[in-house]
Parts: sequence; structure tokens; C-alpha cells
Amino acid sequence: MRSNRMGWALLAPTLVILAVVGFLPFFYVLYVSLFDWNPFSNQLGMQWAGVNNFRRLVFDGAFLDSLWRTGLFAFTSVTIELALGFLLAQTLVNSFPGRTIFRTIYVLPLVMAPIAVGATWRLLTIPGFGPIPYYLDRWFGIDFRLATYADQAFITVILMDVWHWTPFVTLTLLAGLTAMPKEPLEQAQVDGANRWQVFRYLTIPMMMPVLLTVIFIRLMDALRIVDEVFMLTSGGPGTATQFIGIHIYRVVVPKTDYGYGSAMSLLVLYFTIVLCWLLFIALAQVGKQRE
Amino acid sequence: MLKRKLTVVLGILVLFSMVLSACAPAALPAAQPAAPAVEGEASWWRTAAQTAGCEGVTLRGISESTPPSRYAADVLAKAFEAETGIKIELEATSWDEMYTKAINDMQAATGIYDFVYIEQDIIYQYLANNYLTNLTQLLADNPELASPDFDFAKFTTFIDNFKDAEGNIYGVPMEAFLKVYLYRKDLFSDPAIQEAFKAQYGYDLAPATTHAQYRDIAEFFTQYGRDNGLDLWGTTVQGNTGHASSFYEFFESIAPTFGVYNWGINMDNWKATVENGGEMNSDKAKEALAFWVDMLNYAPPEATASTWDEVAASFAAGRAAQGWVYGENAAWIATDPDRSRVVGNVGVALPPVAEGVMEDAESGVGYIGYYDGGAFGLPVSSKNQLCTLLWLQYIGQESVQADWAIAGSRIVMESTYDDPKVQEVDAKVDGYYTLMKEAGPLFRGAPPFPFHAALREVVQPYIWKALSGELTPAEALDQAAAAADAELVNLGYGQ
Amino acid sequence: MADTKTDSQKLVAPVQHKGRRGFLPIETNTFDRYFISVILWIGVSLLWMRFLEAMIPLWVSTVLCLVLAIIIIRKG
Amino acid sequence: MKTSTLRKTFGWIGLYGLWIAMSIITIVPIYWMIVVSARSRVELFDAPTLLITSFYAPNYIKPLTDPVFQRYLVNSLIVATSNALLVTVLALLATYALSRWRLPGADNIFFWTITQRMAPPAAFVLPMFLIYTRIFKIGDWTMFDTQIGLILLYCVFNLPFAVWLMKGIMDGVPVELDEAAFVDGANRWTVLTRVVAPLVAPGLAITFILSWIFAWNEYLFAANLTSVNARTITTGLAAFVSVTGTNWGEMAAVATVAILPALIFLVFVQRYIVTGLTFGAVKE
Repeated sequence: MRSNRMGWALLAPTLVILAVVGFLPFFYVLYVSLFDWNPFSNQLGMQWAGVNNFRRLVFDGAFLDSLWRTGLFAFTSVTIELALGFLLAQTLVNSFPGRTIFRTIYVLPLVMAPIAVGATWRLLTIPGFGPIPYYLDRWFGIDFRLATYADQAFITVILMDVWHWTPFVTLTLLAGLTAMPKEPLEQAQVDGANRWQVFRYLTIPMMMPVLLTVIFIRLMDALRIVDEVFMLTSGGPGTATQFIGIHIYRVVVPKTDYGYGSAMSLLVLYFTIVLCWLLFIALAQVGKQRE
Repeated sequence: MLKRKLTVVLGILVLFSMVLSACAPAALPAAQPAAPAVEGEASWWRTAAQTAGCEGVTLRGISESTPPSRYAADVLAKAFEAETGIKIELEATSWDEMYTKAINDMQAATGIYDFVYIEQDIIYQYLANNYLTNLTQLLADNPELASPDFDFAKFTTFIDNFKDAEGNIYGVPMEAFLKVYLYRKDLFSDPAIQEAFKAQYGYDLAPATTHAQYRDIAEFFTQYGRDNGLDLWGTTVQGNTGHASSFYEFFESIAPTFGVYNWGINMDNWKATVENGGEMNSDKAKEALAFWVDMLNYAPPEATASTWDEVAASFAAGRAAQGWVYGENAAWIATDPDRSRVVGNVGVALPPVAEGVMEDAESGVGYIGYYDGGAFGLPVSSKNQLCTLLWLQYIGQESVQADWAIAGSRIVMESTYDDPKVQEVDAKVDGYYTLMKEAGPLFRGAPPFPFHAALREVVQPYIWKALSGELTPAEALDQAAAAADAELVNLGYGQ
Repeated sequence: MADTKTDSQKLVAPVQHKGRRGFLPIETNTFDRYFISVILWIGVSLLWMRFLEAMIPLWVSTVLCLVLAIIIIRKG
Repeated sequence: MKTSTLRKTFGWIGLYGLWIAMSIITIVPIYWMIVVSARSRVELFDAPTLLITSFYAPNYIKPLTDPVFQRYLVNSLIVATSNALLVTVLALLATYALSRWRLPGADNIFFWTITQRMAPPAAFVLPMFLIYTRIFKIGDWTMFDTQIGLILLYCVFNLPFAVWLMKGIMDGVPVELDEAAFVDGANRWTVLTRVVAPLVAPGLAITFILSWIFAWNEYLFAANLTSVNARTITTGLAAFVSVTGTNWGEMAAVATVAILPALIFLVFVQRYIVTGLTFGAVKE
């Protein structure tokens, strides 16, 4: 127990892999972000640019729009997932006949590849043979055209994300609810607290660590969403669903603007880290109050 | 209980993966048939492969997953391996992914790929970056490896796209086709329809030669489909609002027919806006975009989600009466009943043009549409230059062209047009190959821009926004041209 | 195992974080204070480039942030 | 009395109504994919009907009998399983270290490993490509287009999660158990494998499952860091978007095949998902 060498030895493989495959590329991106580097510009090779890429970025309307759009998307979808997930988790806490079957079915989207989720939703919504536009038109007279109407596309992308990830939220919250001590709740009921009060003053505070953990994970992933949306709308119509992941993809890959794209992704990483760090600190604070 | 179950699950998975890993290396060679020994005296190819020390070498290439590429991978690569002992691994993938990987490889000079697909429009970027090996030079330096069956002169003029200023060639063409005007012969020749059309518009129904006629026909058939409860619309539009294909349809197929060439960019000073001498937001360009966006009203609902693939699929499903469709699809749409509902009813014609455009095209100033295609090129970073040279010559033989042309509706050599097999298919596709031979010079590939993809990425969002109605055509082009000017300066052109 | 819930189970934060208390509203260790300084430096530089650089050059913000960083690391 | 029975009945109806609705919403998109996979290309544009009227087998037969596609499937299995095993073992070692020793800086290691998952992936494709082709090479052999390359790469995404998940569970195992075993003469390794590992088994299971699913599903890096030999099934989906009319039927068939193993796997082990998914927030 005294010697730390053994501890470090056990930790070492993890740290080595993360350093080599994780941090090495990060430093490379950091390095590239300080250069102008686009194989298709008039000047070949890397040209030193200092912080010019970042200077351009803070004035880049398309980038800022995309950032804002991503934030809106992540906020909306994570909120819906949390609310829905909490509701569903509560219905699953108590055992009832058929619970296992429902739960099994409900977990299906969780195992699907994001790219397959995108493909599935594309098949659902594609005008011409998708059932959603067909029945919406037939039953409600709604002209549903994902690739034409920006708001429809945005809503569909959120619905797709909710469909894909609410099961995860539900199950995590369910695990938390299942593990929650029962006496305080019973005590409160004896004391005459109504359901809302129990929920507001007991369940929520007790669930806080789990809630924050879920928000942390979902927010982190929602902010870097690419595959599903790319498959469903490829960022369109126009730029209506061009979230930051897709925006960066377009800059780095088809446009081959390596330097600018690297700067862009670092900036996004910066925002994500700050946001997640705040959540992390909140999580740690909750832990302290508990002790 | 839990522990045991877990052990079982883990055990099964471990076993499974071990068995699989044991199988995996063995599965690789099994996928390819063993090369049969060449009977009789060694062929020229075998000798050349020995001379270059290439036997047993594996060449790796990347291409878009198109019928011509798949033919090259499935048929030509096998034949080549049998003949020379050189193995070909051709990675056929999606268009976007192909570019990412080829450019990453050549930019980093890692030498993974020995040959890459070069589309006609990207070649100028590749040349500017010195990605590609000069094939003319390489052949001249290695006369012992120059096949007697291979000659650059046998190719159609399409090969000019792969030349540098001195006339050196950097790619062996493997596919080429036109973006033509397809229409439904069964509808156009129906007497009742003809009569109704004449009554409504006052002239005979025929493949459109002007944009006004095109619009009338589109409107007529959309109404006809609605009245008769058919899934039929007047035209296809390759109008995907999130994919580069819509940019290409507008600037390479629609705008030229209105007399706006080279994406409306002034190639003397690299400017796009009218104020700076460009044409991207000229009145003609705005008229063209307005026309094209208007066509969405007469197109099936999937038009704004259609790339080149879906346009062909829509037309093949019989959902459109006419449209601009890539010629590589003409053969299967006209002949393959498994995939097409309009077999035998496909008409092929030249696209409609505005006044003066045909004269421009004939004199060589302009063009009436897109002549697309690609070649296999040899990256400088390849470590097997000479072996790849043999492969490139192999696919450039006259003898392999006819079957390839039938498999992929592509023609890269003059002599292929006269092949009886090709002529037989030609009759079924309403003379598409003949049209390609005769009218080919009226079409042209993408302008020689070394900044092709970079500029496209900047301009295309405005085209998408025009298609989705977020911007009017005039606004879209004004903003697009301004953005193009700024980006060109940023890229170091037209300071 | 976790299915058989006992009354001694409770929900806690899955992370621990210990440090000291300075003028910052949270407990921080040395690493945190460096981290906060860097985050602030990047954030201020970005905002500076967007709004102030036209009037005041960027090195001013860097100097300001450096001073701030020293304070945070010493006293935070 | 009466109102409470009534309320209970409505409660049941509501509960089942809710769950039947949720099940339908969950299943319909997947079901539709299967419907599309059963249609031939000319039938696709017929009026949408939710019935499988005919079964067009070539959509399945063509990819499944294609040796290239089979190789993708095998690669996916190898990569996902090896990665999940590796991650589970490493996470066990790492969390044991973090929970039994007071390592300086350990508090921060946790957050820093997590940040690796936050980066937008697109910009990291080129660096990874360069590292795999230029730095990790021995003679002609490079990490590019190898299974081991993907396995290691996925550790970057899976390990932080695994450490997070396991840490709390590991902290829940009392140190006294270790010490009792030491007194009995066991060494460190025996304690870890015989005493600690069985106690944290649900955590290990959930780690394995989540890592496996992630590795099976990853697309962007798999597409760009492999070429012919190590391609996985998700990248195979892209190959079925072909030029001669997007091949929706075949793509749907491939997607169906691609989710099958994960699905079977999931049904098999799904009960552990609920018990293990607390990310260490449950302590005894």
C-alpha cells in the first residue's frame, strides 16, 4: 500500500494508450491550427499564421451560426430526453407484468450505429417512398418535405436524437431511482407531503449526481453529433442542420482547409471542455454536500 | 449466477473472436481465385512484369463505387493478375470518401495508393499540387515497358482533360459520359397526350429545345399526372439541399445552357461578381437559377433530396417525363427491367438551350452541358510506379473497351463506338452512344480551376438556400458571387 | 448484485475532488487553478479579438491575463 | 375506496398505453427499414405500405455472399470484441489503481481522460492518419488499415467512459476485503482477480457491452483509417450508396444485418445494463 509504484504500473497502460492515440493527435491539431494550410490555395505547403486563424474565426458568421445552432440543438434535445427519460424511468421503477418486454424493446435504438439510425430515418422521411411524408399528407394535409423546409428538418433531427438516446437516459435514471433509499420517501409520505413536494424536495436532490452525470454524457455527445445528421439531411436544407461537427467536416475534408479547420475544432473543444468542466465541478460539489 | 452467465458470454465472445481472427488471414486469399498459369509462351505482359520485377506485387487503388470501377475491380483486375501475377486491390467507395482518402494519401505522400480515380474536375487541383506522375514521361523513360497495344492517341478527345500545358498526360481515361436530356418516349408519342398538349400550348409536343418549351412540358405533365392520379411529374431536378450535386447541376448543366460558362468566373482576373468582371451574379445567371428553382414546382417531391443517384432512380421509376440525367445511367435505365420501369421508353436528346448558346458551343466559346468522366492516375507517392504503369496500360487497351462500355455506359476510345456489341446497345438506348460521339464536342468538363473543391464549398450553401426558398435566386447569386470573390482572394487568386 | 438493493445504498457523485479554498467560490487544487487561468486567458483573448483588438492590441490582454493567472494560482 | 380503484384502473391503462405507444414508436423505424430491405428497386416508389408484401431476397443474398462484405463483418466482430476486452481489462487495472493508492494528480486524471471524447472528430482524422502511416510503422508495415489500429483508437473513446463507470463501483468494494486476503497470504494479483474482479462483475459487464457497441458502430475513423483489409461493416454501408440509383434496398438490408449481432447481444445481457449504468453513482 505504501509504494505508489505498483499503482502507477497498473494505471500505466491506460495512460500510455490515451497519450499516444489521444494526446498526440491533439498536439498535432494544435500545431496545424497555427498555420495556413490548404493544398488548394495558391501557396503550397504550410504558411505560418500565428493566431490569425482564430482571429478570422471570431468574425466568421457561418461558424458562429453553426455554433449557435449546435447549442440550440443540444440544449433542446437533451432537455426533452431528460424530461421524457425521467417520466419513463419512474414508470419502470415498480415492477408490472410485461415490464421486461417493454424495456427490452425500448433499448433497441441504443445498439444501432449512428449511421444506421440516420439511414433508417432517411428511409422514413424520404419523399417519394417514406411513410412519414405520405401519411402526414394523407391524414393531416401537412406538406412534409425534409429537404425543403428548414424548421421541419431541424425538428426531425431533434426527434431522431430523442428517439436514439432517450433509452440511454431512461436506463441510467432508472438505475439511479432503483438504488435510491426508500425510507426518506416513505417518511415524507407519512408526514403528509404531496407527490410534487416529494419529487421536488426529495427525489430531485437525491438524484442530482445521476442527473448531472447523464447531462454531462449526453451534452458532450450531442455537441459533437455528425453521423446521424449527415446521413439524414447532410446539413441541409441550406445550412439549417449544419451542426458544428458537420461544419468542421466540410471545412477540413472537402475544402481541405486544414489549418482553419483545426483552429475551428480547437475552439469547439474549448467550449465543450468549459461547459463540461462546469458540470464536473457541480458534480463534485454535490458529492461534497452529500458527505 | 451472474458470474457464471458472464463467464459464458465472455467465453463465447472470446472464442468467437479467436476463431474469427484465425480465419481472417485465410479468408483473404480465398476471396481471389488463384492465378492460372499462362499456357504457351509467356505473353508480353508476363515478360514486362518480370522485367520490371513486379511479380507478386500488390497494387492498391481507390475509386468511386460506379459500374465502370466495379467492372475494373471484378473483371479487369482478375484478368490482369492471371496474365502478369500482379495483384490488384481496388477499393470502391462513396464519392465523398474517395476524395478524402485519396487526397489525404497524396498530400501526406504516404504511398498507400498506387493508382487513384481522378475525376475530370479535380485534376487541376492535383496537377497544381504535383500529386500525379507524368505518364508520358514515364513511358518514354521505360520503353521496354511500353505495351504495343497501348497508345494515348487512340483515346477520344476526352483525354485532353488530363493533360498539362505541355501536353503531357497524367491519367488513363476509364469512364466518360455526357449529362444528357432524357425524356419518356411513350408519353411524348401518345396521340391523346400530343393532342391535349397542342390544344393547351398551341404547338406540337416534342423534346424541348428551348427553356420555355421545357417549362411548358414540365407543367403539362405535372398537371397530367395530378389529373390522372399518377405518380408522374414534369421533370427531374438534381436539387439536393445539402449535397454538392445540386451545385454541379446548376453550374455545369443549367447555367451553360443560358450562356453562363465556367461557373461565371472570369478566368483572367479570378473574379465572380459582375462589378469585378465576373458573371456569377449576372442577369443571365439569375435567370438560369430562377428557371431551375421554378422547375422544383414540376418535380417529384424527392427532388430537393436528390443527388445524381436519386435523379436516375426517380426517372427509372417512371416518376418524371423528362430531365437532365447523367449518361452513365442511360444504359441501365433503358435496358434493365430489374431496376427500371421505363425500359424501352427512354428518349435521348440534346438539352434545351438559350439563344446563341448553340453557336457558342459550336465555335468553342461555350458549351451546352457537362462532359464528365474520370481516369486512373498514378500518384507520385506510389512505391510501385512501374508496375502500376503496366496496369494502367492494361486497362487502356482497345480490346477491353467494348465489354467495359456495355457494363458501365462509358466510352473513352474512338474505336469503341464502332464495336458491334456497343452498337447493339446503342439501338436500345435511343442512340445515346451515337449522340455522345457526334455531339460530344458541344459538351465540356469542369473549368480548369485548381481551387475547384474549395470554391465549391463556399458557393454551394447559397444554391441550397435558393432551392429551399430561404433566398431568392437573385439574392442567392449576389451573395454567392461576393463570397466567391472573398474566398478566391483568401486562396491567393485574383488579389 | 446491485439488484438486491439494501438500505445502506445511497447515491453519491462518482467523482471526488479535493483541494483548498481560496477566493474562488469552489475548492481548487493547483491543477485546477492553472486550468482556470488558461481557460480565462483563451476566453479573454477571443473576446478581445472580436471586440477590442481594433483599438487595443492583443498583447495587452495577454499581460492582463498573466497578472490574473498569477493571482489565481497564488491566492485562488 | 371506489375512486381509488378507479384511479388505479386508469393508472394501469395509462401505464400500458404509454408503454405500448413507446414500443410502437421505437419499433416502427426499424420495422420500416426491414420493409425497405425486402423490396426490389422498382417497387420502392410504390405507395408506402407498412406490409411486407413480397420478399426480394437478392438485397440480402448479394451482400451476404460477397466475400468482401463477409470480411467486413468478420473485421467488425474482431475489432469490437478485442476492443471491448482490452478496455474492460485496462479499466479494471486502472480503477483498481485509482481506488487503492493515493496517486498524486489522480483527481484530475479522471477529467482529463474524459476530455479526449469531447473533440469534434473530423479534424482529428488527418492527424490520426499521419500518425498511423508515418509514426507507427515498422518497415513496410503501418498501423493504417489494420485491426489493431482501430482497436487502439477506440480505446480513446471507450477507456474514459470505462474508467468513469468502474471507478465508483470499485470504490464500493471495501479495502478490508483486500487486507483480509493479504493476511491469508494472497498476492496483489490474486486479490485483484479472485476477490475484487468478481465483486465488480456487473460493472465489468456493462463496460464490456458499452465498449463493444461503440466499437461496432463507429464510422468516421473506421472509414478513413482503413482501406481494404480492416474495413468494418458500418463503412460498408457507405459503399452501398452507389451511382446507379441509391441502392436503398441493399443498404437497408446491410443495416439490418449490421444491427443484428448487437441486438442479439443486447437481448442476452440487457438486465445488466440497468444495474450497471449508474456510472458509479450508487454506493453501498
